[in-house]
Amino acid sequence: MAELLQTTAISKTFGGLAAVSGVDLSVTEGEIHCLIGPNGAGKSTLFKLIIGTYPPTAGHIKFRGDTVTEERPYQRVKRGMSIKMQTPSVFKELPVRQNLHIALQHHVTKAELAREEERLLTLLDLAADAGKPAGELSHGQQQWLEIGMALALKPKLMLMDEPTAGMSPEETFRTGELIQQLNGLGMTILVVEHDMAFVRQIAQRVTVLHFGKVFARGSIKEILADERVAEIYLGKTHEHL
Amino acid sequence: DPIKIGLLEDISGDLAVLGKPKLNGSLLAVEEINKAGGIMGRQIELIHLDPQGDNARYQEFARRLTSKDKVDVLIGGITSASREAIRPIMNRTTIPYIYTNQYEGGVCDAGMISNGAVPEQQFSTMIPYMMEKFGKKVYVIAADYNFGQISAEWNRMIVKEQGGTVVGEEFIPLGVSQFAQTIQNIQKAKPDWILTINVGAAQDSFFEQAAAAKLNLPMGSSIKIMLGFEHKRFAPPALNRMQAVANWFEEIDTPEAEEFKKRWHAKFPNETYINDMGYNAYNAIYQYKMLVEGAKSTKLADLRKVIATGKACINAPEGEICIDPKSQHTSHRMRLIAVDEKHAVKVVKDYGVIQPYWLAKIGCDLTKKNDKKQYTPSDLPK
Amino acid sequence: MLYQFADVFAFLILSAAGLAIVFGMMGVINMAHGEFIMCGAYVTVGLVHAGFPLPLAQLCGTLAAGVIGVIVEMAIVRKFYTRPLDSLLATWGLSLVVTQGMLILVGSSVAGIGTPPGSFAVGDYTFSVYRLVLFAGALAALGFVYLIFMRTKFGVHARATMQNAKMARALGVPVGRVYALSFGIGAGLAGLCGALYAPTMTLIPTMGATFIVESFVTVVVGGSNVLLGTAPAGILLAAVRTSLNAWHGQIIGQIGMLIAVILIIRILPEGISGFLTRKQR
Amino acid sequence: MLRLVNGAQTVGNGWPFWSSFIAVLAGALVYPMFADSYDVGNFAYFLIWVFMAMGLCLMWGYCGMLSFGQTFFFGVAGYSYGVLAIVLGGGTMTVLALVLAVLLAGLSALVLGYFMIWGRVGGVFFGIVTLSATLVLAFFLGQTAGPEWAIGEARLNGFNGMKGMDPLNIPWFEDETLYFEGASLYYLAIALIVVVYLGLRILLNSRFGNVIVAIREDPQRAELLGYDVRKYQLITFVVGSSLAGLSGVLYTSWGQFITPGSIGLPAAAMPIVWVAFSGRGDITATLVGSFLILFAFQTITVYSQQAALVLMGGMLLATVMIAPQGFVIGIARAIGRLFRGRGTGNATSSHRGS
Amino acid sequence: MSTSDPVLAVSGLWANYGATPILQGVDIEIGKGEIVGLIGRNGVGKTTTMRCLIGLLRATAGSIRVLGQDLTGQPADAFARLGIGYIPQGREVFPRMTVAENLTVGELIGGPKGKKQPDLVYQYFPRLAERRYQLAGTMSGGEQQQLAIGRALIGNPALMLLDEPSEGIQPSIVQMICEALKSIRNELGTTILFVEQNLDTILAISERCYVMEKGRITAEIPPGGVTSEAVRGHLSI
Ligand SMILES: Nc1ncnc2c1ncn2[C@@H]1O[C@H](COP(=O)(O)OP(=O)(O)OP(=O)(O)O)[C@@H](O)[C@H]1O
Ligand SMILES: Nc1ncnc2c1ncn2[C@@H]1O[C@H](COP(=O)(O)OP(=O)(O)OP(=O)(O)O)[C@@H](O)[C@H]1O
Ligand SMILES: [Mg+2]
Ligand SMILES: [Mg+2]
Repeated sequence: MAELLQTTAISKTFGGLAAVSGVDLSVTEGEIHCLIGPNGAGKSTLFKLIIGTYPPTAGHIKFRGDTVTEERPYQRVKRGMSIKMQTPSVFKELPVRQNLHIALQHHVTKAELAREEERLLTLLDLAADAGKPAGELSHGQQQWLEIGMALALKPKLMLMDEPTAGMSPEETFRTGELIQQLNGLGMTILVVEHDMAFVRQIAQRVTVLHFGKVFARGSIKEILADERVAEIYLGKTHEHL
Repeated sequence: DPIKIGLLEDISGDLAVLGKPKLNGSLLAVEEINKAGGIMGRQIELIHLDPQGDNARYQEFARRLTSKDKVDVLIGGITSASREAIRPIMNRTTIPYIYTNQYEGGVCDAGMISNGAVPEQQFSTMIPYMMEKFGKKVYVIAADYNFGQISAEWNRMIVKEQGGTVVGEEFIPLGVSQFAQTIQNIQKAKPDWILTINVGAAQDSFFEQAAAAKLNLPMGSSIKIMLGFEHKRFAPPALNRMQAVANWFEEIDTPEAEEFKKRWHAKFPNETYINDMGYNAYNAIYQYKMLVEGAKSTKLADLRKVIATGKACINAPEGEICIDPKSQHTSHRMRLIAVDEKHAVKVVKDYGVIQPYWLAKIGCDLTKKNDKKQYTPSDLPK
Repeated sequence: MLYQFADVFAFLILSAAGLAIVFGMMGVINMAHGEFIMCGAYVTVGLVHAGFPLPLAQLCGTLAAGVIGVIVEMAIVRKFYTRPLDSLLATWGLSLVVTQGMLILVGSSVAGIGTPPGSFAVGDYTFSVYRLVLFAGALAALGFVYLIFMRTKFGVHARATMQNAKMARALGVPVGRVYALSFGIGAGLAGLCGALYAPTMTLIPTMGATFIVESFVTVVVGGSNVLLGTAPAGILLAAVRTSLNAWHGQIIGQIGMLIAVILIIRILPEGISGFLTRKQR
Repeated sequence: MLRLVNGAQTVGNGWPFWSSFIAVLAGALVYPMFADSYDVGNFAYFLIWVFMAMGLCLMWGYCGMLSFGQTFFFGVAGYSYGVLAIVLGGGTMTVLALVLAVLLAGLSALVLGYFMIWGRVGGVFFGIVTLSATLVLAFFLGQTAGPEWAIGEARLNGFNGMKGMDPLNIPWFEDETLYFEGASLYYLAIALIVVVYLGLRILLNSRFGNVIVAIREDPQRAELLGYDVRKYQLITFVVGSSLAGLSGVLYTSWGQFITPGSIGLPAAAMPIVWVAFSGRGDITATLVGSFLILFAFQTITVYSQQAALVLMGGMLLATVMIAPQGFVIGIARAIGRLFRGRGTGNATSSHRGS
Repeated sequence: MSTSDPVLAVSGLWANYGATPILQGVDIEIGKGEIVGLIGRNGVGKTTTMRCLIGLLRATAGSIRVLGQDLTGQPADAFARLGIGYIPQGREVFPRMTVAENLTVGELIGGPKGKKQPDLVYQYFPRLAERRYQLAGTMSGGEQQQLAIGRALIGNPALMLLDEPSEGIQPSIVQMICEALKSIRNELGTTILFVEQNLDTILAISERCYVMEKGRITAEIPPGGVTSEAVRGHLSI
């Protein structure tokens, strides 16, 4: 299968701190790829490099065969990327429905807009709060809304930074199912998560980041069995999962 | 029915310092005239609006007074800009407009009567005196707008005629209050005296700062002392060695002036100083009265017939003043005053009556043609 | 030249110091900043006329502005921390009321008190000693702000409050008092500016307006971290202005300074402190 | 049509609003028949300023760019109109002067906007840069008193201001000329207001409007939804600033006079005051509010002498403290609560109905 | 486990944002040294409850007693000075202040006389000691969470309120935090109320749980009953 996304020796330093250094990551079209690693390993920074909110210190990024390193975020989004950020960033003063509307109006025809909106609202379980300013949603609801906005773009590649943070086990599971369903429809998904149950549920491939570098790669089984990963990241109690 | 006088004077904002005495002068004159039976038996109704120093408001209110209140005459305006804002509006009416400030001169407009002093009355007297007394090298600090720039032009012209040199000219933006650099520049240029035509409260800080830096040069001005009464506002000796030529200043002590001052202070006991703007504003209403009574009409055309006789004169506190038919500006008795280190003011020289001759000399003749323009020494009629 | 630079620097810093706290740190767009300056100046002059020695009168002027600042904070500004743009309107309204109120109550102008004597000569030039006092005052104000906000617990609490008032409160910071005091300090510094400049300037109710552009410009060019940015901003702008003043007079100095502001912000979109912190890391 | 002008971005949708809109418009159209000609002219004068306020509302209220530069473009267009009207010889050419002057304002907004937005100047920095540019223009024009500062016959004339341009006019029946003054200016202003107001509503309730509101809330998020934020910001800036230019032309034509005083500091702050005071969140509020506040300020100034500024200041202070969303929206909400009406003043419930 | 004098006693608590009521009569009682979980689906009002308990949101009805003192209607700083440490959802560290300065602010908890324990914080969270002079805003999510806990811990609070402490934290640190919380309780007798979604965390430390639904406490899982099945049972639907 084709490489959808490929970073080559991508690096980002903040002053003296190398948040991401020389990461080669490739995401194959159609897969669900999980990125895990300790806090501060550089996962979110890597996401921001991929989507373009940070310019890289070195290295380059290819998306669907084209080099996009120099492109601005909106251009990458137009090429088919979409991101859900770690801390929910929704349009706080705008109603929930309008938040979705703004994401949808890109490519959905006027006639379908309303229907699409309703569909997403139901999917996100936000129909009752559709008229509320997004800033008045609870934390978890804002997470959902942001996922919805990212989905509304119908991306080729979906970047999700901790999508299940603040969700109950039940909802986490549902999110997993949703992701698999989207994947089934052809969407490639790159997820950062700390919830191992969730990662086990969805991951087809896993990359572990540590101190800004790739620390390990492999299937979820291999990673969970890797003692080095357990030491830096998983801790001990996870064996029972 | 009363005669309506529209008055536009700033009593708010930056220029309130000047506008307040102008309002007072008008109020005093109206009160006196009304007590004495009005103009041709008609009482005066003074309608004053406060444009707050805003040119757009000047325009709004000039329109309001002329078309809503239907005043018979419009008086007022402080800065040249406010005068220029008013003039186009007045030009489309047949209502006379009286401008009551000393100014940079040159307005040749049949709709406007000016009763303040103009450069030929102030600069042509003061500058030669200064050059003779203190020396031929002059440094100019002037506010950076039309008044300052045109006044500086006058200075250049007169200094050249007298064989002197302008060793430095500095234009200061309005609102600037810091002068350390200027003071240093002056010291570098080594002038014999300084022409100070800086304007506004902020720029007046120059005097204090120059005194603190021991600049101690003679100064000449067309607007200091009689207008902004800086000698009363600043602690001595900031205004030491300042000279100015004026038609009015409060220290003038002729019997008529004393009489006038007594009436003024009786009505406005809290005012620090009667400045020449307030004084001119007072005269303006008497001049208007004289014109109306001479014409037996309030129409501009009729009033101008009176002016055309060349005998449109009143006895003002300074002496007799007359309106010149060609330029519609007013003749004045000019005196040169000097300030000492205790800020006492004394008259150094009396020039007698000086006509506003310059406009006529360069070809403005309102009895023949209405130019509606403002001329300057470098911008003469074609 | 150095003297001129010090002079312009003092003017920029003194007029900006109070605003650096009120606007730069607290986020209140204080259009009444000039009126606090005016307040300091009037109190100083009034007390000198009443027979106080100048330094004491200046101290009182500073304190008076500070106290009024605290009152204004509690009565008005307090409501606007969550909507800083409205603070612009409120303080502008306040400024109108105060300037015009002063005009009506106190009259259009107050007699000056004269600059403390003393001058020194360098070559052909004579300078007023008092200008050096102003420069020292500017340095002292900078030092004071830095010490208060970086080296005291109050400073830490104040900065915490300004970054996230709710959270600070939840950790036990008496947010109301901290706000009032910080605003008071800002107003007091504005008062200090007025008090120091009072002897050298004409006092009119609208005198605050001559400071306002300079102060906002200096604070903004300094950037979001005012403790870091204000001094270099003052230095930079003073250098530009002084050299242009000397080169071609005050108009060019003024226009040039504003153009410099535009260019600096264009090159350093987060202001000088943004640039410095980025460098640091 | 109604579908275009209605939407989430504007308060006042549905028939109660539109019928009162029609009623107010009709009232405005017949007003000159009953009123003193001075009052008509005076109202026209207030309307002149409203464009500038609506432009700022678009930029600030909807797109989050607080521009202190409305009077910059006001001045650019005002002076351009003056120069062009004189140089082109007045008469009917004034219409061309109007068009060119507004275009020039738009062009200068394009340049300044490009310079700022592409330089990532945002937030307060945006305000200070626009303010600085405005003051530079005012200072510059202030020192053009000398005769050397002239373009053709047109003298800039420094601080005292530029004069002598013809007012706007068009040929009228039988070789007559219709000068836009008094009542005719009033009708021209009303017509332009209606066009601009409806145009802005359409713009705001379109895709474009949704995007700029999103940019106001969170430009980064908007960019991550695939919108070229800078382009949208630039367009908004150009449109908003051109409206200031339109005000500038009309003002210059009204008084046949313009001075740097209309550009410099107190003037530059005024549009911000009008918009903030009326409620920057909504274009209708700005339209109504600016008109009312101009009217109120003038009336106060006429009738209360020295206390005027105190009263105005007190009024501003009181309003922001009592009605944080601006007085128009505050009052509208209060009325809405009174009637418990469904249509007016409730953006969310009637959101994209029909 | 329950003592006669509860550290926290909430009864009949009602609260709303604007007009919509969110909390509709919440009752909670926690004794000294208990570790109690508050669980429930998204948007049921868990965070709202916590905000009431620290005084950031004023209850419209009901009472809150802490350590025997009635704090209903008091501002948040009064709650904090009485010894409540709050770790909010989303961490809310002061971004443009250093780690050390953030901790300084936390010293206000427990009032001026309360014991301060910076060394203990650095001992529990060595990463904070390493990054003492970094600006808090530039730290990673997990680091910020540690800071938020440390900031509350430093004032030796009698009661800690944690809103989703495990969110965004790597598994090993979640375990570490759980252990830290337990040992804090064991060594200092601190009472802990926490909101949590992460099953492992709930199971790891809570001794009993309140279950919340639509602004009410609808069930309570008693001590000993906190099992995976019980929690799952309450959270689905
Ligand atoms: N803007 C910034 N300036 C300075 N340092 C930064 C900045 N952003 C991130 N860092 C540092 O870079 C490192 C990586 O941060 P990043 O947010 O990418 O971590 P992460 O892997 O997403 O962690 P977490 O799982 O906690 O979210 C951290 O040590 C962080 O402190
Ligand atoms: N600031 C606010 N204004 C208005 N409504 C709000 C506000 N914050 C929360 N709400 C509403 O209150 C309800 C409860 O919110 P709360 O944050 O307490 O939920 P929660 O249980 O903590 O959820 P989560 O697990 O998602 O964090 C939600 O329906 C939410 O929409
Ligand atoms: Mg992260
Ligand atoms: Mg919550």
